[in-house]
This record gives sequence, C-alpha cells and structure tokens, in this order.
Amino acid sequence: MNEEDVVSRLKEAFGDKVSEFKTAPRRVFFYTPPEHYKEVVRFLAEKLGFVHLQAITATDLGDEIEVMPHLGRGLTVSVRTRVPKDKPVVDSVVDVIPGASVHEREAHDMLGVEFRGNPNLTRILLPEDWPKGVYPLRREAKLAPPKPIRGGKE
Amino acid sequence: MSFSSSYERFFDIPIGPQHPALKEPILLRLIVEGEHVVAADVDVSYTHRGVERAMQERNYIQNIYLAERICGICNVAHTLCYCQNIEGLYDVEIPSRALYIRVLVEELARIHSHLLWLGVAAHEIGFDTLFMYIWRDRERVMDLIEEITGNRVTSAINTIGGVRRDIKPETCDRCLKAMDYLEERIKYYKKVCEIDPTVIARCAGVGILKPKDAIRLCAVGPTLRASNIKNDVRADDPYAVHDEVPFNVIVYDTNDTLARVLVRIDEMLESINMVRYCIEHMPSGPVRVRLKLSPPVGEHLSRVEAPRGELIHYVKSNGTEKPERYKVRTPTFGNIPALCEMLTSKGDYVVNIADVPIAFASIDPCLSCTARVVMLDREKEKLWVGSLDRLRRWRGWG
Amino acid sequence: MAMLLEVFKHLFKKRATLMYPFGDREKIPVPEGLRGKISFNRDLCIGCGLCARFCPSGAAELVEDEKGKRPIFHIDRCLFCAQCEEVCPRKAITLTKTFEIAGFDRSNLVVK
Amino acid sequence: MGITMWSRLRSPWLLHFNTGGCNGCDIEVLAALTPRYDLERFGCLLKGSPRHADVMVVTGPVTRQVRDRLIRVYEQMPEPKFVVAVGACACSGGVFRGCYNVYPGLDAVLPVDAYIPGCPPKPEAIINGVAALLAKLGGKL
Repeated sequence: MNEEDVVSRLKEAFGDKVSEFKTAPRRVFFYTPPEHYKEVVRFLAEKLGFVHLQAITATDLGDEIEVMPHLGRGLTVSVRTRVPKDKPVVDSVVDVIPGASVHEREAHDMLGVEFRGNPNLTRILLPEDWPKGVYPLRREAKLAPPKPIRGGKE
Repeated sequence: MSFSSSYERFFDIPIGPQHPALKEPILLRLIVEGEHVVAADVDVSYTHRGVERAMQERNYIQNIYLAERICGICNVAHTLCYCQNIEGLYDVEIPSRALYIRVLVEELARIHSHLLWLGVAAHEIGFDTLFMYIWRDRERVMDLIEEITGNRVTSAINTIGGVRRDIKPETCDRCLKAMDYLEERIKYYKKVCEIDPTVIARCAGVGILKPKDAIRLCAVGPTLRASNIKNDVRADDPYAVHDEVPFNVIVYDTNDTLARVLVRIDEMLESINMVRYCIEHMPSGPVRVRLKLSPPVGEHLSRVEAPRGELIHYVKSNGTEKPERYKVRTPTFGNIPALCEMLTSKGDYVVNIADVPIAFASIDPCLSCTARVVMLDREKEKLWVGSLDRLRRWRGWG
Repeated sequence: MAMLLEVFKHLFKKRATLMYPFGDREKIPVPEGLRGKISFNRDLCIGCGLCARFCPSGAAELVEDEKGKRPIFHIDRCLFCAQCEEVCPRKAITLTKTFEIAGFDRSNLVVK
Repeated sequence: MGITMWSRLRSPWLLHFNTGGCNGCDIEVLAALTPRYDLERFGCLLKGSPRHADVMVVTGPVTRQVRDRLIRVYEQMPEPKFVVAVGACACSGGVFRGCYNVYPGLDAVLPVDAYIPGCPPKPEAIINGVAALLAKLGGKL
C-alpha cells in the first residue's frame, strides 16, 4: 500500500470528514475533526492494518491544541485533529491500540489534553509536587529551574 | 483500583531508584506471590529533564548537541534522526560521502551498543567472565569511534547538512582490521551463548513475548524481531544510504531472552559487513553543505533504527531559528508495555523473581531516553498495575 | 564452562590493561583530533560573539576587557563539542588534546 | 597519618549514583572498571550500598524527582565521605542548564569535593580525578 492508496481509501470511506492531505515519501498527514478522530483511527488500525502507534504529538498552536498520532511501521500516517485550548477534550484510542495509553498520558501531562475514555489518565512524568494547571509545553507556561538548596554558585 | 484491597495476598517489592543492580535511577515495582511475579510496574520519571521544552528555546545548531544528550549510548542515532529531520525541512541534497560516513558511524555505534548490552546481560545472569571479555573487546570499537569523531561516546559527527569530519584513509584501514578481529570474537561469543549451560539455563524460556502481543503493545527493535516479526526501519523506511548498503533483517522465533541475545549478536555481524561495505564503496567528494540557520516553515517526521529500535523525531518549524515544536519518541518507551507483559506470570508461563533482572535487561532499557518525556507513575493509591489489568481485559484474556 | 579454554589461553597473552597513570604515561593512545580542553588566543579574537551564540550549554560567556569584548570559557559547563571552534571566524579557539582537567573548585575551571 | 586514613586512601570504595543523566558518563565509569582501565588496581571497589562507600561518584544532572533520594543516600554514607561530580551535567548542569526540572549542578544540592569535567570524560580522566582527590586528601594529613 502506498501513499496514494491510503489517501484514496480514506477519501472513499470518510468523504469530506478528512481533509488537508499532505504527502511526502512514506508519509501521509491529514486532518479530521475531533468528533470523527476515533472513527478514523479505528478504520486505519482495523481496516488498513496500521496497528503500530509510533507516538502522539501534541502541539500548542495558540488558541488550539493539535493532537496527532503517528501510525504505521513502513508508511507513517499522521492523523491530525485540533481541539480548543480552554476545553481540550478528545476521544481516547486506547481500546483500539492498547499501546496508546502511555502516549496519551504523556500528552495529558505535558499539555493538559483530556482523553475521554482513557481509564488511567494520571501524572506520569512530572514531579509529584508539580503545581496543578501548569503544563510545560504550553506557550504561556513560565518555567524556571529549581532553586539551589545549598550555597552552590548561581 | 486500590492496591491494598485487590492484592492482599501479594507482596510489593520496590527495587530502586538507587540499587546496585541498576545503573540508572528507576523504580521497578514487582507484585509477587511467593516466588512468582504477578504484576510489574516501572517508574522512570526520575530522569525527566524537560528536553522537549528546552529544544523549543534553543536554536537549531544548539539543538544538535541537546539531541545528542537525550541518550549517551544511542547518541549517533539521535543526531542522525535530528539532522535528517531538519534537512527534510530544507529539501536539500546531502553529499553521498556524508551519508556513507553517517551510516558507518551509526553501525559502529550499533556494534558498541550491542556489545555493551551483551556484557551487561552477561553480568545480569552472573557470568562476569563473559562481561569482562566482551567489554575488553568493545574497547576496539570505542577506539575507532574516538579516532573518527574525537570522543569515545558522544560523537558529535552529524550536523545539519552533512558530517563534521571526513574520514582518513588510514582510519579506514584500521577500521577494517578491527572489524576482522571483532568478527572473530563475536562469532566466538555467539558460540558461547549457544552452548554454554549458564546462558541457556538463565535465558531460554525467560521473558516470553508472543508475536501477537508484541504487535498489540507496539514493541520495537530487537525485542520485536526476537518475536519473529520482520521489521526494521532501515529496511521498511530506508534513510541515508540504507537502500544501497545490503543487509539482512534478523529474526528469531523462540520469543524469549535467548532469542533477543542471538538477534543482537547476529545484528552485530550484519553491522560488521555494512561497515566493510561502506568503507569499500565510499564515494569521494564533499562531506557537508552549508545551510541557512533558519529553515523554511513546515513540518517533518524522521525515523531511524537506533540500536534499541525505532526512533522517531517530529519537528514543526515556524521560519525562525528555533523550532516551534520538537517531539521525540524513543525506542525504550515503545517497549515498556511489552516489558510489563514479559514480567507477568500467566497460565503455564511463570516469572520468578530471579528472572526479573535478565528479562528486564532483555529489552535493553535506556531510561535516559525514555524518561525525557514519559512514564508510568503511581499516584497515591492508583497503580499502573490497575491499568495493566484493564489492558489485559481489552486483549481478551485474564 | 565453554569459556574455560579461553581463560587459560589468556594467561599467556599480552595484558589488556593500560597502566595509566603509572609508568608508560606517554604511551596512552590519544588519537589525532581528540576534543579536549579549549585553548583561546586573545590576540586573534575580534569579539564577534558567535561562540557564545552557538554554544549549546552556555559555556562561552561574553565579557568586556581592556581590548573590548571577548569570551571566557567555563570548562565545567563545556561539552567539548567543538562547535565554537567551527564557528570562530578567526580560528582563535582550538580544542587541544588535554583531557586531565579535574579540579577541586569550579571557579578555577575557566579558560581565559 | 593514622592507619585508618592510610587504609582508606589505599582502598577507597566507590558508590555510583546516576541522578538522571544520559548514560554517557555511566558507561565511562563502568568502562573504568573493566580490563582496559581496571580501576581495581588502586583498591577501588564499586559498592552497591551507601553504608560501605567512602566516595560517591555522581553522574548526570540532578532532577527534581531524584534530589531527595540523592540527599538520603548521601546521608547514609559514613563519615568521612567525599563526593566526585563526573561530567558536565553533574558539575554545572551542562547542556541541561536552565531546564525546568534540573538543578544547576550537583553543588546546588550537596557539597562536592572534586569536579571532573568532560562530556563524557575519558575513563583516564575519571581515574585521574579520583587519584587527584586521594592525593589531595593524603597531602592534607
């Protein structure tokens, strides 16, 4: 299956629910609205065989947060969806791809994205005493290194 | 799920974060019933340093060295992936001599990493003689890397637009000589691992990961290939000159730790042949093109087969000299769910506490990579084992 | 067991250990192009500040002296990546082969 | 020099603590123990327990999570104890200086007796640093 096949299969199955197609050698990027996101991932995993989840990239775009899982082993298909920053909720794909759990927790920890349906969405990598509501990869986060606890220099 | 209510019969053994058997700060929590491990939980958040945020605050040149220090052992793979990624934004042709040097150094680093792992694995099963011999031979590779790049570990050879140092003809000769020596030694170690009763008793049948589970849990690298799944980024998604350099993807079908040992040994032999091929077929010409500091607006996803498996970097640029978003997914992270699976007894398959170190080491965990972004943590009463139970339910057993 | 023969054979081979730091100190193989301690030539420096701009760890710091701007190098922060050597337009910065640079006080670990 | 101190200097036992580094320094510390460099020539032993150790060899930048564990391990070591910071990250934070989860150097958390810069330092440099520390302690007495 090459890039064109993936694009045509997606267009055939979802019509105008998928858009913004962008292809490069062995890479496909496209957009789908958050309400169809899970459906599209399920189609990719179960019908087209993209069962391997490489990563979930979450990006702060200013007003919106972009959530983008990268699927596949040879060919990489990236499903892009955007959710508003004040209410960043998106469906979890953890029941389609069990390996997604930790990726979703990471995005939750770093950018505060809520994955509806992920049963274990807890803090995974920041310290336990990290202040609530501060997400290190959001643009507005003001972060400083910790203060020295003894008289080291600087 | 509350820990105390559901696991009353069980003991909880925490190992780490500072422990003689561990070289890195990690908290390994085992839920045991008698001698048998019934659930495992890994917390590696101790090495979270905030690399992704730091990458957004530095320019593209500084980020090469930051990417290099995500992981010291697979630093060549990280810089290679980073540089490919940024070059993808420029859409520029890299001189083929540079690509050959990249592959050469990458394969040398793979040999060094696998030898290191083999030594550590021998140490984990209590076979320190093998550990010492392997680490003695590993110094030959370290000398080569030092000679080519200027440092034993962090190579700093890849840069945006090519490589920073050319390789000298006399280094090539020494490299070929060292490859002959290493090939003989590695074949010897393969024989040892195949016939030595200590290795077989400790590795065969330990840490089983079935092919079905390996796919479902998104395992990568040698862990996946030891479960009889032919998958290698170098073959599936060739980068640099991997479409020209011939090599075989090694698979073994016994799914256990011994298979992972043998996969890595055979991969080293393949790497030796690739190094030889690179030296013999290296074209002449420049090794670097100069590029502007600020790449054009765009995004790019780059994949590299690091010694531990598939490595993914994603960049989004906004036309300034700093990236807008830089995302790294390291191979050990992909293997952690598979590790928890290996360490869980079920049915006839039993994991003893004594098997934990080697089963844990068999994925070649490199936590400094992993915890840069991630990990499983315990929050008060909520345990990862709880969600592992759920994972099991989704897969339809247990 | 499989290694017993190998172990005996090694009784009669050359030793693998380098006797550093005793005796054959000069024989330590330091390859050409090792990235060691920075050396800085003040006379060549024009104070452009490129080293400080590209230093990944902030080891090069720009300061003023009687002849104008110049960098000082904090060896305790240095990554020995040679990026400063690469960007320096006047070749004022070179990386030497010195690697024995342990110190007891951070304020001494500075190259001026 | 008392006999206790004499023996301590002839056989310092090391404790290796990785505070969250990139593994580069760790494999060099480990390489210093293997046949090529063989740190055990000096009577050095790598110990697992802090209660047996005289010298703590710290590699890596100190992260927020690991700080309390590091202090606790340090407090468990018997007096007199010495701390050696190996690598740029332990000396000053190195490339991670300014990251939100990283302390600016080991001496922001613990008193440090010797610094071995390098990223990572060669095993020879580590041996040199430990030997220099022991020589300094021997000279003081």
